[in-house]
Amino acid sequence: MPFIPHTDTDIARMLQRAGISDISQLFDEIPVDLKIDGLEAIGPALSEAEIAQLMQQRARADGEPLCFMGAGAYEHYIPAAVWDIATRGEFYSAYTPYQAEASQGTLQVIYEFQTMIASLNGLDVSNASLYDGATAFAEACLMAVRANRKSKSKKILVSRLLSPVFRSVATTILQGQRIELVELPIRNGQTDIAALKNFVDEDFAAVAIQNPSFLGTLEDVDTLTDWAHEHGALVIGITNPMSLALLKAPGQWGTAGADIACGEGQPMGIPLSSGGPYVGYLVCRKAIMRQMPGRIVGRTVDIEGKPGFTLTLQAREQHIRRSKATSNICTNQGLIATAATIYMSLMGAEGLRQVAHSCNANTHMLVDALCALPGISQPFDTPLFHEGVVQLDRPVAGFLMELSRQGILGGYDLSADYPELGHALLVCATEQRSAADIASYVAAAGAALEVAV
Amino acid sequence: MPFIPHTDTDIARMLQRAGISDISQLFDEIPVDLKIDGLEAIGPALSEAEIAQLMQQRARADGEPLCFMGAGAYEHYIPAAVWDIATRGEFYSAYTPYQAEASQGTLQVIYEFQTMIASLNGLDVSNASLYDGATAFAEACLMAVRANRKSKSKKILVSRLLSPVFRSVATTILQGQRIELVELPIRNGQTDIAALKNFVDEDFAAVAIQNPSFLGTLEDVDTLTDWAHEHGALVIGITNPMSLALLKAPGQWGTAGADIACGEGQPMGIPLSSGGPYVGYLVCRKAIMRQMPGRIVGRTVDIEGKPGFTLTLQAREQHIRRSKATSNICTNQGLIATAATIYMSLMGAEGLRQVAHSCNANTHMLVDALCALPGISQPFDTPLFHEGVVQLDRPVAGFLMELSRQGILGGYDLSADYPELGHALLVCATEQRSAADIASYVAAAGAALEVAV
Amino acid sequence: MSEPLIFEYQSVSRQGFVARSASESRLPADALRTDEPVLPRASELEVVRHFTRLSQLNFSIDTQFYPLGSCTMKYNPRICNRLAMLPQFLLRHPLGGVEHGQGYLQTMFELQEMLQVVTGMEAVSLTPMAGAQGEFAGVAMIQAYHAAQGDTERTQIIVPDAAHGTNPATATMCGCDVVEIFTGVDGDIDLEALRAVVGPQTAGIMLTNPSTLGVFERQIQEIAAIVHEAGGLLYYDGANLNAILGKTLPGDMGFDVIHMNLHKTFSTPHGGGGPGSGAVGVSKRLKPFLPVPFIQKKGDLYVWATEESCPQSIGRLSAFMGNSGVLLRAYIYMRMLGGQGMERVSDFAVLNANYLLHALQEAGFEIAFPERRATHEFIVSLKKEMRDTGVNAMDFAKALLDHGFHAPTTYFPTLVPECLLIEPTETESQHALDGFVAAMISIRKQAYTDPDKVKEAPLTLPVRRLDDVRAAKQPDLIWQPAENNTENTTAGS
Amino acid sequence: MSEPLIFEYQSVSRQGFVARSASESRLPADALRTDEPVLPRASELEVVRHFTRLSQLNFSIDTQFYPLGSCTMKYNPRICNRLAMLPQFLLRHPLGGVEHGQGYLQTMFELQEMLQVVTGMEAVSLTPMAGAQGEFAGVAMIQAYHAAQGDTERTQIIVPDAAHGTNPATATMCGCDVVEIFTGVDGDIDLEALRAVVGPQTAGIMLTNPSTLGVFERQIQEIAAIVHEAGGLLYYDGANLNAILGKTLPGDMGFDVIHMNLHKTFSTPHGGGGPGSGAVGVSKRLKPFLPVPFIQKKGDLYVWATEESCPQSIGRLSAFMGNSGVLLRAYIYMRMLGGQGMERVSDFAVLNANYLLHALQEAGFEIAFPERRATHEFIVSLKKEMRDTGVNAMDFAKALLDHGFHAPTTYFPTLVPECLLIEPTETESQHALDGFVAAMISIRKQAYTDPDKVKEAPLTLPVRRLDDVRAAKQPDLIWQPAENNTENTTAGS
Ligand SMILES: Cc1ncc(COP(=O)(O)O)c(C=O)c1O
Ligand SMILES: Cc1ncc(COP(=O)(O)O)c(C=O)c1O
Repeated sequence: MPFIPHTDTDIARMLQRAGISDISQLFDEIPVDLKIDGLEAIGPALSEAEIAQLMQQRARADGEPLCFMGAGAYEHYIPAAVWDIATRGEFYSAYTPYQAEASQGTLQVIYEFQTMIASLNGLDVSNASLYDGATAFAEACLMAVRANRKSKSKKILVSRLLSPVFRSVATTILQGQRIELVELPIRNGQTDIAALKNFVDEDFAAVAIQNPSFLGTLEDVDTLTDWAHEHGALVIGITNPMSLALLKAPGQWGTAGADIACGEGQPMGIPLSSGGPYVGYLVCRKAIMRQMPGRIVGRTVDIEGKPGFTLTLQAREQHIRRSKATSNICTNQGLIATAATIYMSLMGAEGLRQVAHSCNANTHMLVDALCALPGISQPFDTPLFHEGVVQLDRPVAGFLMELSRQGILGGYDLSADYPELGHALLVCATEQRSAADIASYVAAAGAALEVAV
Repeated sequence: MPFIPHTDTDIARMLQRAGISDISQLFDEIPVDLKIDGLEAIGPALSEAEIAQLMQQRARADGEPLCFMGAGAYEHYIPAAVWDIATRGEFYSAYTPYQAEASQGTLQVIYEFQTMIASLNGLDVSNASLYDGATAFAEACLMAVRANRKSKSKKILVSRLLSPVFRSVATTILQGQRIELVELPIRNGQTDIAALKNFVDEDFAAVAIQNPSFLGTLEDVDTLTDWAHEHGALVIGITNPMSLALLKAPGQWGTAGADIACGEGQPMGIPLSSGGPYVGYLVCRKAIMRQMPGRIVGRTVDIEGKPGFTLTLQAREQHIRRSKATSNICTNQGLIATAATIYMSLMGAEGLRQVAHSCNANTHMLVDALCALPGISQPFDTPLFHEGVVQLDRPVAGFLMELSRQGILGGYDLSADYPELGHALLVCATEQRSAADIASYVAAAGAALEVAV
Repeated sequence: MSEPLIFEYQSVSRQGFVARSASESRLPADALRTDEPVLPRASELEVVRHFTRLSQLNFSIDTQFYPLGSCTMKYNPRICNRLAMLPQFLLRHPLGGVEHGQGYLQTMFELQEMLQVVTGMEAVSLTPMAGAQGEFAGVAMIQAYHAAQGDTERTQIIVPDAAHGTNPATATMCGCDVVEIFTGVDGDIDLEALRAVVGPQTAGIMLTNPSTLGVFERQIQEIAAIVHEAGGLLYYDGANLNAILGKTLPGDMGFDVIHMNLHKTFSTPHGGGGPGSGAVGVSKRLKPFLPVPFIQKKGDLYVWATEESCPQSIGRLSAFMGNSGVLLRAYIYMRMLGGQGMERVSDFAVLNANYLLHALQEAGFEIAFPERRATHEFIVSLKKEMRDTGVNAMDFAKALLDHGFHAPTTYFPTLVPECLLIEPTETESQHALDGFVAAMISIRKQAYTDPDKVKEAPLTLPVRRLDDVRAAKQPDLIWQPAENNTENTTAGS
Repeated sequence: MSEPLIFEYQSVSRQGFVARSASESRLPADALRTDEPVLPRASELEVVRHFTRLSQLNFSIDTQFYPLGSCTMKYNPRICNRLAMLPQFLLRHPLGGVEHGQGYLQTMFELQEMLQVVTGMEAVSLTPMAGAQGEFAGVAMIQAYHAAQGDTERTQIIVPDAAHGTNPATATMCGCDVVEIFTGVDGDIDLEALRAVVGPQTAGIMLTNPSTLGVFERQIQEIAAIVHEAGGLLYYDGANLNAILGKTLPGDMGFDVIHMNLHKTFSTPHGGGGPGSGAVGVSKRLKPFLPVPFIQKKGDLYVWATEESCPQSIGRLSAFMGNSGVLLRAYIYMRMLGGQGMERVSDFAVLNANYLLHALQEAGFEIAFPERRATHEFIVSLKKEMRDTGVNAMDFAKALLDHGFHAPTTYFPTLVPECLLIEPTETESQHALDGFVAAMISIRKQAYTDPDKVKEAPLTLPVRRLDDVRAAKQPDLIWQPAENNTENTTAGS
């Protein structure tokens, strides 16, 4: 058995000291009729060599298709240093930094994470991470309801262009507290500003805007932000940190800026890995920080006046406030935040800009080339950031299946979430896709379209 | 440019301080006609993402054949912890531990390495590593010539069953000092004990015996050792550390034991990686340790009496003794010794025994199954350790090529090194080869043999 | 040793990692940001050095004994990380479709099945991303169940005083009211108190068994009967599964829903605060409500179960399917243990706890529930030491750091004064436990001879005790550039 | 912090990693060992913890500035390690044949070609496993060349006094006699002295340029002429290539053979003592003697050149082809630099050295060759400080450790008294250099005010100064069990 250090001599000595003769006695407080006979159904132990062989087989079965899928998770290049360092035992196998003096490494990293994420979003305060972008949005809604002093509303006005899964997760999480998401319609690939007039008489705790939108389009964030503030609602900005290397930060939206921003930190050095672990972030203005859920690290001094870091503002948290906490979150995504911090440190502002530019250029190249094929067109020409929608002359599913046979992951089929867009497909080419990769896609797409519908 | 931190401001400040206006001035002592115009032929820089892609391509081009090749390098399972820890920056990016106080980590590891290697070989003292097994053998010969007080001979009597490349490397290295290897013939897969009588009147500095031999057979080490000692020669044992989990250690050979042992440490957690970096080891009796080449770590105390580790007996080394040193070796295989130490620590004696047993059983299974095929036979039935010779009814090269087409690395063709063995092939199945792997080999071999010669 | 902030470096950050030329942007000018975000300007070496040095400032399992009660800080096998990071796993897009994921999906399916076996539940969903989210899923399922029965008055969740903070917080987050009940002197729940609070308003009860007091709730069958009779359901907080693996099943105890902290029992790393996994298991009646997605087998193919096939599901809890990488690590670990290995986990987790309890008791420390068997953890109370010397549990905790041990959990559960909740786990040797006992004895000795010295601890760590009051009163939560650091923006070329 | 020896643990070592059942052994009983080798009995956690803790006791590039002269301790990019450890590279058997190695062989072939370009030599063999082995190959080739000419009297190798110890040691190992010549006051070689020693007995001269004095040998062309005219050949010790990459070529200077320390200039890790690579390059006339194997291209195929195709080769230097993994790392690094990146390496290595020299000089430290340009390294002499205060170069070195800097090389080259040979490398920032200067100033200040305190350094490291005399006089080179530790041999089951 691989992980238990006890020798027979140890066991004998320990049993004696514990005053018993047999390990099974240690379980004698379990009622007899609840005892079981072991876990044979789990099967025999595998050696390290055997499990390695098994997992390598499984991994190979998954293949390595050429990925043109974005839709909320992006294949960016991750420098080797990021995970080499993040998986060092001292980061990897530490617990939450409750004993600050023995956790200055993790605490300082998180303080640096908070700084970078807050600054990218142009706001004052960040927490130490939430589970993922979707739950961060749900927490942002809860926080907005708590924080909005002008409104008692439990409604959030949300653009239909906010990621469908973000809306779905928020619905799950908000239902207990009867908070409701009200949908703002779309038009021409953007949130329909004209439709705002239908909501002037309703009271909202917040208006939530994703920029770039789920479809990759840029929103009129200034108008939406100002409208919300005029109507007593807070503004929640949902962002992609990679885009913030180039785009205006939520803190700069409209006249006053958004109040809360959140998003998925995956693009910052986190592998796709089937959807997680990723890292959600939540940032806000200082005025409402005591409504923030989750852990927060602060800088302070020790008894000798030396700077140091510690978990702070814990009176918001479950382990202190229990049923009155701002959230039930406890374990967060510390290690992923650590990796993201290392990634952002390696890239710097200029590095992120280069990647963002390159992704953007690649996606434009792809969209342009696809739309040059007969049977593919562009449904709208709203400016986009690194994802784009194309429209097919046939159902998307079959087309994608055809590409998949050629080892290409062709993008996200929008027809279930946005039937109003017809046979619409969301494509994305990050900096990892070369011109040759894009050409392969276009060639495969051309071939797929030649098959009769 | 990826690895240079200087900003333009830094550069300006630094040039100013160095009293020059331009970096090129720093090279003004190089005669003008020696200056070159850069290194355009090297080509442009690749980004990390690009080099990653390139090397992945190259790696894939090499394939992953099923390996039944031993012949001095063995595919054993390496627990993940070994290289995870060995490549930690503090081990990976440290220099030779010249500043002992700032290198206790490396020094203690090496002390532990010395202990394990010396003990496996049943001798008193080990050095901190040599380049590889072959050069360790060459150094062992040099050392034996220096250490043998009874003999002034510059001849070493070496079994023809010692690895051909070990003999070839030693020949290269010993030629300058005119030390000569004299060959002991073989018989029935073992060193021919009867042939010793032809050498009774010759003077030898040492007799060198590899056990298990290059052909995997076990030698009569006791008789050979005693014969050597009776004739005033030292005994050099060449070992495979994995075999020493089971086999008698050189220190126990014959009546008095070998004087020096050396070998290739690769089986101790070091990947095959095209032949290196591996780790040579050299161990000896205490009486002759001052003839040892290479670094040695010793335990001592600091000025407060606390135990600590330091490089010691440095008066043997090139940086102190220059032209009178025991060897020119400086950089050794420190990191590989570190990995080997971690491997041996994880396995323990029992773990090594299990692996050794398993390899042995697998090779027997393979040899037996192959010899059951028509056209394959066993040239001798000398007991073997984890490698074995089979004889074909046709040239080995064509047979191996056939297997290679089926993704099998079928073993080492002995016909060039040992023409006297006919169409002989050396095969090896380590613990990494399953029964199914072995069956694939046998099936492929059967098919290959059906092709007419 | 201390390390400047990464922002204090002023070098050219690593450039040129994106060699593919980026053509001119088509982004409209008014969409662009005009300020420079506060990101580091450090070379690759500075980044590597900075974070390597920071890592060395941490205690961790890989460097110290870490007996943090309720946290199950056991060895995280390196192979689990290695295999979970195989390139195909890392590169798999979450929306990649089942044709590019049979290896992954089969693994997840088998993990669901193994978790059913170890808990005795009917079905498992892996999607919750930590224990607290598993709790959320559980309470939401309990609510959905009552709602499906048309039973709309059940708004109360009963929670023992010893419960982990996430339990009451979760109930509130779900919109329930929390009703607290107290623990009896023997560490078991007071059945009378329970009977007094159950009723038609009872949605359910949240229990940990063994409880966070480190004892097994012996009357669990009676509790189940009381709650079920009242129409409520039972939630099992599975943080403490390490104590009962292969010994007993929450399903048999009568629980309707359970979450498991895979990052505890199944040894995925805690990463300085996460990620975790709070997979949930349910009894038959809650099966329709399981959060999506989970994995089903259709013929030879592993496929997703989603909202479409599970119309009564409480819905999604994460954008994709939770912390897949954590789930892979748990799967690998479980396969390496096998069934017998799992039994040995609880054998030795419990043996270590009981041995340590006895060793500390012999050394004169007060044990909170001396008449009970310890499970995988137990509580020491330093009430007497505090009264005699003024040295409290916090001081002991800090002094332990100076002895090279991470401190146990302090002041939780709150019902035991000056408590240390100690969980050694099965992967520690007797030698490590003996070292801990020796440190405790030595600290107590110093408490009686030189209490002020103990109150000064830690002395050997990167910082001394930190001013938490100042941290909260003058929050300094992000670094701000002292002045405008634009001087160095251009790179040496 | 200190850490027991791994042998002092007494646990069950990790078992069960070889689940495949081993059938009964067919080994004859008298071949078996009867004693138990002294190997650790530690659990996997104990092993991980032990070596992780040990690693933390080291200084390294990844954690400290490490200006060790003549060692070129620059940043080792993590990606080089990652890619060199791709599974196919690790699994490739050295005898695997060219059909299972085209990727690897192409890479090695291109590395040979790149090394030809950067040195200006005609051909390269990658097989030597470190600088010293490259030197061996070089001198052996020089001998083979003379022998092939029938010129059997050339037994002398000329070596300057500033040479690295491996140079004279190598010459001896090759069976040559070493003739030492002295350095002139300006750091260049004394040409008259050279002329005086060359003759028909001269096999060759071994030079480093820039020399280990940190200055460029300006008369290299005259030296080449003198030696060549005398019938000798010139050997270039390429340890200092970092100073001249893209600026000048050893081939143009007139060298016949060169070794390169890829583990210095090309940034493969030094691993606490190795592995390295001492690839050798040769001029046309030495080409036939290159050590085998090396790689040739035949049509589209990359193949080995071996003894068969190179009958005049000096032979093999390693069982296979040297330290392939190191070579892969060097190749990756070189491709990431590209031609321009290589020029920048020497630009900034030399800029850093000259800046540091001037900063230390301004601070009042004595520079060994103040009239000369520093190359990538330079020498400070602490003669004055030693005379005034008794604090010597060794004391400065130890005190630097307390300031968080690795010490420069001390007492080498031996011709400068109380010297520090300082090589900052190009990957360090101005900030790091300034920190080093500040530390030097502060140590000197303490030397003048409280010299005994400096002599006590280091105070903050895991150990204080060690008793080297005792280490050598009472050698304790392996651990021995105090008594028979058989008590714990059986595993808990
Ligand atoms: C008893 C108990 N319940 C629940 C939790 C919450 O789990 P998580 O931190 O994964 O959200 C914890 C862990 O801290 C716990 O110990
Ligand atoms: C100038 C010089 N020559 C030769 C060597 C020897 O190289 P290696 O240590 O790789 O054998 C070194 C390195 O120590 C050196 O600095």
